[in-house]
Amino acid sequence: MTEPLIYEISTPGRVGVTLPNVDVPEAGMPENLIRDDLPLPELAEIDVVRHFVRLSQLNYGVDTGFYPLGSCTMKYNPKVNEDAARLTGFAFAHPLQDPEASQGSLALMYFLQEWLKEVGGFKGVSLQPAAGAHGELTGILIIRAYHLSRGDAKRTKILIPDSAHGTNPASTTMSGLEVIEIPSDERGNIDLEELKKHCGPEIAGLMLTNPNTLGLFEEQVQEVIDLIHSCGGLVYGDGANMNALLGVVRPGDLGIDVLHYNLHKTFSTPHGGGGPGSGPVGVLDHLVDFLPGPIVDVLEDEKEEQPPLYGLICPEKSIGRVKSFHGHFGMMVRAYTYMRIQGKQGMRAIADHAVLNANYLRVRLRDVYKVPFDRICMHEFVMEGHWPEAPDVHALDIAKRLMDYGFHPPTNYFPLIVPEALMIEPTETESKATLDAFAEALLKIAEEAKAEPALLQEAPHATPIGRLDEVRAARQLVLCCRPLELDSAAD
Amino acid sequence: MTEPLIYEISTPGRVGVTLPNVDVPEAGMPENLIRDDLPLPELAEIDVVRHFVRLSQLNYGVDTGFYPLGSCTMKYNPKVNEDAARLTGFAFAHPLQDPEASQGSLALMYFLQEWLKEVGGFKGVSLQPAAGAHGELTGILIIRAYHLSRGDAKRTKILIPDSAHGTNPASTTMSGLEVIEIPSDERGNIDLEELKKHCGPEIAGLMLTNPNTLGLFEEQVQEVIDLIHSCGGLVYGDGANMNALLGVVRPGDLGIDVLHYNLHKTFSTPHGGGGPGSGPVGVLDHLVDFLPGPIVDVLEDEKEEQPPLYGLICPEKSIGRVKSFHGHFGMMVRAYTYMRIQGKQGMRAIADHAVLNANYLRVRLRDVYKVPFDRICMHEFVMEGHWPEAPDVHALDIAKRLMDYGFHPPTNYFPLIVPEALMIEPTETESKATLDAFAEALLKIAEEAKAEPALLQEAPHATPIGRLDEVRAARQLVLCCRPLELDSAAD
Amino acid sequence: MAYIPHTESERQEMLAEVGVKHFDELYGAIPADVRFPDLDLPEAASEMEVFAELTALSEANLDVIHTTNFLGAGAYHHYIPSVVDHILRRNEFYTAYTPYQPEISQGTLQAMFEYQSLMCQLTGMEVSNASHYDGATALAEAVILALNQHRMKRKKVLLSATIHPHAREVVRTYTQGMGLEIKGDEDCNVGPDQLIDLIDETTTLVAVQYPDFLGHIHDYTALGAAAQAAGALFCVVANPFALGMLKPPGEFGADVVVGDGQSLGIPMSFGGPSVGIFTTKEKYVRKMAGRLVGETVDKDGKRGFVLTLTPREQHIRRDKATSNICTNQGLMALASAVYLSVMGKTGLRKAAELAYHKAHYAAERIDTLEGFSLWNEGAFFHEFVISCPKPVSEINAHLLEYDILGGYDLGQDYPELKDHMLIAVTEMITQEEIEDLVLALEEVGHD
Amino acid sequence: MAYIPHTESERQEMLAEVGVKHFDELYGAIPADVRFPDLDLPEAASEMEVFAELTALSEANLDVIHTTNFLGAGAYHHYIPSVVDHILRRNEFYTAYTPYQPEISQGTLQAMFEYQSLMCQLTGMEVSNASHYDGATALAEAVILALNQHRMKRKKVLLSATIHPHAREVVRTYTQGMGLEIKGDEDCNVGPDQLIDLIDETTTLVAVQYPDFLGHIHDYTALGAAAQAAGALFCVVANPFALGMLKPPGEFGADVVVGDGQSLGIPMSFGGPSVGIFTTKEKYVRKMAGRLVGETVDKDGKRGFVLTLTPREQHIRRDKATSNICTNQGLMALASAVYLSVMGKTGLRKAAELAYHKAHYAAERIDTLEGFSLWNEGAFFHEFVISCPKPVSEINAHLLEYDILGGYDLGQDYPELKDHMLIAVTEMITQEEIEDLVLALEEVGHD
Ligand SMILES: Cc1ncc(COP(=O)(O)O)c(C=O)c1O
Ligand SMILES: Cc1ncc(COP(=O)(O)O)c(C=O)c1O
Repeated sequence: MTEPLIYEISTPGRVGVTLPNVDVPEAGMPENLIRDDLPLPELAEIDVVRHFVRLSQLNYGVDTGFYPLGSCTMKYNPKVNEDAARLTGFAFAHPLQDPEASQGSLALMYFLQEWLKEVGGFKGVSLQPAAGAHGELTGILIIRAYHLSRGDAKRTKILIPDSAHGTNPASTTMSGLEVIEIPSDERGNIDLEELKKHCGPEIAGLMLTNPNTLGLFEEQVQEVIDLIHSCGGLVYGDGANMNALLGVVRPGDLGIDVLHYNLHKTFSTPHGGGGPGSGPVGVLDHLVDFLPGPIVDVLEDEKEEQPPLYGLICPEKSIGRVKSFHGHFGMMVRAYTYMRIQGKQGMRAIADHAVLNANYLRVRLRDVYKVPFDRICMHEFVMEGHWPEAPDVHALDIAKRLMDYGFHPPTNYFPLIVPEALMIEPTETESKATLDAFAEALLKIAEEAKAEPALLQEAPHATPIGRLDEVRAARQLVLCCRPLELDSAAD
Repeated sequence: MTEPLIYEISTPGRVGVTLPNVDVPEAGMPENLIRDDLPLPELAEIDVVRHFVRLSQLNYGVDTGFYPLGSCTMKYNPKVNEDAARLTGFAFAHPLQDPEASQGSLALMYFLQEWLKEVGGFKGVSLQPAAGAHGELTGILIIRAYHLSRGDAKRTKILIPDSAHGTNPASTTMSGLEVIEIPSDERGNIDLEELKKHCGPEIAGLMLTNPNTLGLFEEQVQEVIDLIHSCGGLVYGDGANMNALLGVVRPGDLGIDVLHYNLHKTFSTPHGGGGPGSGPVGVLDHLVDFLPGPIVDVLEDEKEEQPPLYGLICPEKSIGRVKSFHGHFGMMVRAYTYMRIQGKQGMRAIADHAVLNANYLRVRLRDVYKVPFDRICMHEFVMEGHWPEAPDVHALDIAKRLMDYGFHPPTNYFPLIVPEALMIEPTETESKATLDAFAEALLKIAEEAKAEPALLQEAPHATPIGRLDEVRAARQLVLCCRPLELDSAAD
Repeated sequence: MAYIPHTESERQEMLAEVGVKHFDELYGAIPADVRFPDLDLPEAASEMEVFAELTALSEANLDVIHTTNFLGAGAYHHYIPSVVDHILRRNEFYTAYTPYQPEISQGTLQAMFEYQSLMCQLTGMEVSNASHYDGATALAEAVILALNQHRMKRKKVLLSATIHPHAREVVRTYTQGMGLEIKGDEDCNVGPDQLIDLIDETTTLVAVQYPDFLGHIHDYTALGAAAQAAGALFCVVANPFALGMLKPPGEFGADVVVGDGQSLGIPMSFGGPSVGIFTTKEKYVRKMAGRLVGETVDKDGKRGFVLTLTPREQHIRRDKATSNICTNQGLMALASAVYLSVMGKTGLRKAAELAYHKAHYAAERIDTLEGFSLWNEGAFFHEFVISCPKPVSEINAHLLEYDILGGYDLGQDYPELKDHMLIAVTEMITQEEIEDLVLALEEVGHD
Repeated sequence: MAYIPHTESERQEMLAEVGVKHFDELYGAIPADVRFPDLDLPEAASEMEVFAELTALSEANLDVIHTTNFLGAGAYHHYIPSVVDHILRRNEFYTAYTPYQPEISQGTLQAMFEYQSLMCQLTGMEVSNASHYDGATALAEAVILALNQHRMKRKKVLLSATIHPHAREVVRTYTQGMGLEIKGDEDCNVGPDQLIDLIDETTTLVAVQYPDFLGHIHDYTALGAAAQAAGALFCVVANPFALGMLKPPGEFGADVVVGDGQSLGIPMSFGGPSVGIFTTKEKYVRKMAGRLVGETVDKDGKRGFVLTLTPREQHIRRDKATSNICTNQGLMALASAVYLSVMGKTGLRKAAELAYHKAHYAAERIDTLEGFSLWNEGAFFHEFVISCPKPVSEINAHLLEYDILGGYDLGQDYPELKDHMLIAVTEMITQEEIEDLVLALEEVGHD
């Protein structure tokens, strides 16, 4: 059963909330600025609840089942995070209230900054960016500002490997710099020779995803970084894959100058069906002054019995704020809760089990699915969803068929450098039992692909709706429901 | 897909929570009193969440759709009720903490008592009973104690109409009194002549459900009550159907001596898949001293700026407590919230719309379904789920077929006095659109019954599981999973 | 009008369809003199206003989050893993009715089946019902089961004095019309051995609490055997949290185990709702009150769950039913099931052990204080009694100045225990908090 | 280890399957000298301990539930109907990723489609994206859209000074590498008419706020027409809550409407997350940044929803994308959709009117006080400026003694408005609270 649109269940005159009566004399209104119609739907509370409850049931989330979406780190979102973020003192604090009246929030942000610095090996962190891509833009702007501050205005190019996430080049363009793409070599690493060709005085920096989007740790990472540094460039780290590195290696120790974290991947804040995320940026010493402000600092040290006084400061040569207020504080609370529970011991354990799970699946599947770079991977790996014996079956078909087995499909067709890519990231929160069941399903599907390809091509069969016509959606654009013109489609 | 049992997804050694370490010296343990094995399942938090989320999706609730379960008043459960009950000061108050430190809870209980008295027309209310049946037992014990207190020891019989809910006779038996069943007349009222025959010095009282379980208001209610009173008996009101009477008539004004409310019906507290409920009991003046204690009272009156001081008292000749502590306080918070929002104006509106909705459905269906007592009903009505033209289709089949249309079935085979009963209670929170859709479905099903009876007999078709073998369940009793003997049924 | 979806035009249309002009006409059957009373209730208010009011009311209470709580006596502040409430908030669970229609109620049914299983495991018994109202009413139902088992021919019930006073009172309330002789709770010093002496061939049930109300844990094997030797049923009122480490009553040969499940993942909520546990032996299952979920298959052989043995219940058997219970504590049973699932084998034991060690440490520390002494002899679990140099209420008033919620004043229920305080220590208490309590008590001693 | 399900034996089995003996062997590719740093982080702790710590931290904050709040300036304490959070807590919504797989994401997709529809209705525009990070970044994206629309040939952006200072700053941060000329916000007294004078043929976008940062509501028809006459795009930064009663920017001919959705059912949460609204005309849809949900059908013709026009986005177009945005504010957009659905046509208007009337009452009352005067001339919505006899920080310190959270100190952003306070009054404020504020301010005046 499909669910009608909220406008289709609207009835003129129906009321969803009651509000208090006006308890002050009514003021006159500027008639020319008052709207006539307010074309919002009209529903009772019960209608709204049923509608969205039913809609939710058409969705698949981590709490419904395994969600091995590569590059997205769909780990379990601890329930206590949700409770913490909803504590009255957090959820109902005004961002502009006096810092002295906000010591709880500021202390939390301060510790989160400190912990992120510690796991990343950085000297400064700004919590302001709203998501990974936002962190990228912030980081590239920092790199740009750094060069400019040194009078080095000709550094306008950013090198980006071809395996990078699309946000990397897009962020670079937004920052006003120019993208140069670098190919990967046959082991999935950055092609060092190619890289060398480009190094020079116009290079502002390199954007490095490490582990890269093949799930592989750059084997010549030190050479790559040294190369960039030696030509005067800086290295940006795309920290989307930090889950593999916690307690294993600190990007700052590798010489990465600036990196964004994804609290909504590595630090367990929920993805929310597409956000909100949080993309703090960490930097080495020479970039601290360029961070977007405000940043939390200790204004007065702790004195016996007296806790320290926290306050907001703006770095000297800051690129400026990238967002209103202080960033996604609600996400910070969740990440803080998670890091505090995991603690020192937990960090390495997260990486270890994330890497173990990915390798376990790789090994279980590699005889049947081609794994183009088949060596020990980090937190994820990429395999090909295609066989010569089943030429009309594609990665997409496998993805859709997995739904019939009760699993969320892996990322597909990314990274672009692997044909028919299926990018699998199990995360550390999944048990062997789940991985085994998933592997069995994929092995079964591989058989089906050869024996009964239509089963895959017409998949999914067991979902609330079948394969959707994406071409039609883009051709006959219907992007919002216009309640008045609608003929009652509600049945 | 069926969900495995929690034991079937258990893995030895898996851990769901971490707990703090012991921070005190460990004490010795009495070895003979320490258990060897603790055969609980072993799961990670993620397993537990997924398991119960998936289970929940196999359920139908008011928040999923229309739930016209007669006699159960499945009205919408306002979400704010849930928030209120979870406020820290309520959810984390200890029942035995000093009343002076519990003024918030006591004030709430006090007002709830007052409001229930007001809508019921009673002089005293005890909030202690846990559910409707518990209220019945309480009420009958009060009636018994009343007679005994007057030295009237021979009143050992309770009259109960044949249309009464099964809890009425069961509660009576539990109280140590004896049940005499009274038939209904051809208009669905208590048969007055029969009643008269039984009145006498052995009668402790009558249990009256009004509106009765046919959804009809007793047309001779005053005669019935007078009759009982005149023979020295008392009248117990089963208030399960109070929803129809709010602001319309107060049972106490009719002369009903004692009545239980169902907060989980009339006052919108959720049914929770079978509880918890709350069944406060209201009484007229002469019974106030017999109520179970403790009851909240004002110990010191309000003085300028000072709120009144509330405390707990125990009525003089109390039958004794029927439950630990003060009853289901969490349910009281929800009911208070609801009554406070509805207020004076809301009460009558609830009854009006509940009655309107029932009559609307009755009128829409009566040409196709036989309504044996077809006159203006109160909040619900009973029709027959059977046609001579479709002799092999029964009420149960109609009920099951309704599931395929996305509705929860009505109560069936109750009250017992109507053959193939379908008892429909829409409640006031349902809109005309929902009622119309439901009526359409029932009319469609009536056609199907005649044209294609198997469609009904094999229904439901669209549910997670088909019709279940209840006979087998009762014959081959499997009432708990014995993890050790289980052969892995998890697939 | 809150929660009523009707628009004015729908109202008119529907009234017309029903054949009346005005709501008033729907109520012709109601005596005119009492129709449409003018209710003295507050004016209707918005959710916004009411929630603010309720927030203020709730904050007029002391709560155990903002105090250090040593009060137990039947309601305990244990840790509730966050997941529990997240599951209870699933709309499909909490807005459903009793699962009369199994095809669309498998969620509730399977969860209840799991609850039953978990309760059997925890108590060491064979069958469990799907819950009673609370521990006290479950005990009353155990008495009724025994009476029925003996066809009302045995009328003596032995209740240990160290069963929770509320539970004993509820048994008396429930059975006031049955002509029973209830004995054994005259003096809190009557131990299991003395109870044995009271058993005779008119005894229908012997009930004790474990750990008992004063914290003690006893080996009830001999008592159970003596009861059964006399043909009586043996019932243990257990704290299920303690069963995380203690020998289950099943191993004492209990015929019935009852208890209050509040300590399994349910907030105290000023006393309710909680859940009443009731487990027994298979041979009593048809005499047992309350709902039961059983396993079966659907028409395609798929496993599923249904309410079973319903003929015992009131809606079929009416006055012959084993009990009148209908609505039970479904959602709270679910809470316990989620709690036990996530705590699991090691978690529950560890939590119980934490409480045990901390309680013993606290007892030992307090016992060294001048004027205070540990009253308990023998083993106890996480509650213990201290004799105090002053009335308990005075001491508690003092403790409250330090945001400490002191123990229960036993003099209320046991005159022989005047100036004795029952202290509960759960896994939520830290050593530091124990030291704070000790310091504060020390001050009282010195006053 | 929290949230890691592996048992020791599974760990060993899996390591063996992978062909290594120990975790360390998995990291051969990592430079040995920096491998396995010893992290200086707190010890792991239990949920129980950490939640207690967080509760204490949260209570070290002042919150608007326990104070009377007149602070706005871009973040507002509005009523959030209880249903909103109940829906956000649905696990299937909040634990899902961006709906790349439509067959199992119809919940998110349809809700986003509804969000888009609601935003179009509210702002009076033709298309909406599925959200930006917040109002400030949405404005920056509007600038980029305009730049792209003019193929980077026009480089002048006019920002009214009464756009939120944070939003103006974010535009400058975003565009620092683009060589723009950003003008118009030098002085808060530059009104719409003066802005018209600044428009020329190099102007790519003209942006104003509505109601503006100082509370004013202006008719922007003439400004919009002037901008468009010069070939520039006209952008309105709107408070969507105010659009419950105010003429929608679409009626001023806006090309783009952006705004922060926090006022639509999202708690302030110390500043985030909220949701950035972005609506525009159909003709700009291919230039618009961010995700878009469109309607389509499945293979059986059943209606369904998918992400559409994805080629605009970074994962396809990479450096040619309209923006880099990937993760957006999905769940917060859902919150707004639920909020608007339950507030509905009449509810939102009524709430907006309540705020309007209360704000005007408060302004009038304060204006009568000695030393204080209402600075605004002309119409305002629910915020207004008062000139004060003392520094705003001093006044606020005084108000806090009465648990009143005073207004925003405008001197921070506008030197010309030293000792001016921006006061916000929402529907949450009662007359009584306004009187309390007036009394407290009066005292300040008399000091
Ligand atoms: C490797 C990589 N980089 C960057 C991003 C962008 O992060 P966000 O979606 O939080 O903007 C992603 C997100 O999928 C990613 O996988
Ligand atoms: C008429 C009637 N009386 C009594 C009861 C018993 O109420 P409870 O289930 O709360 O014990 C019910 C419950 O369905 C009922 O419908």
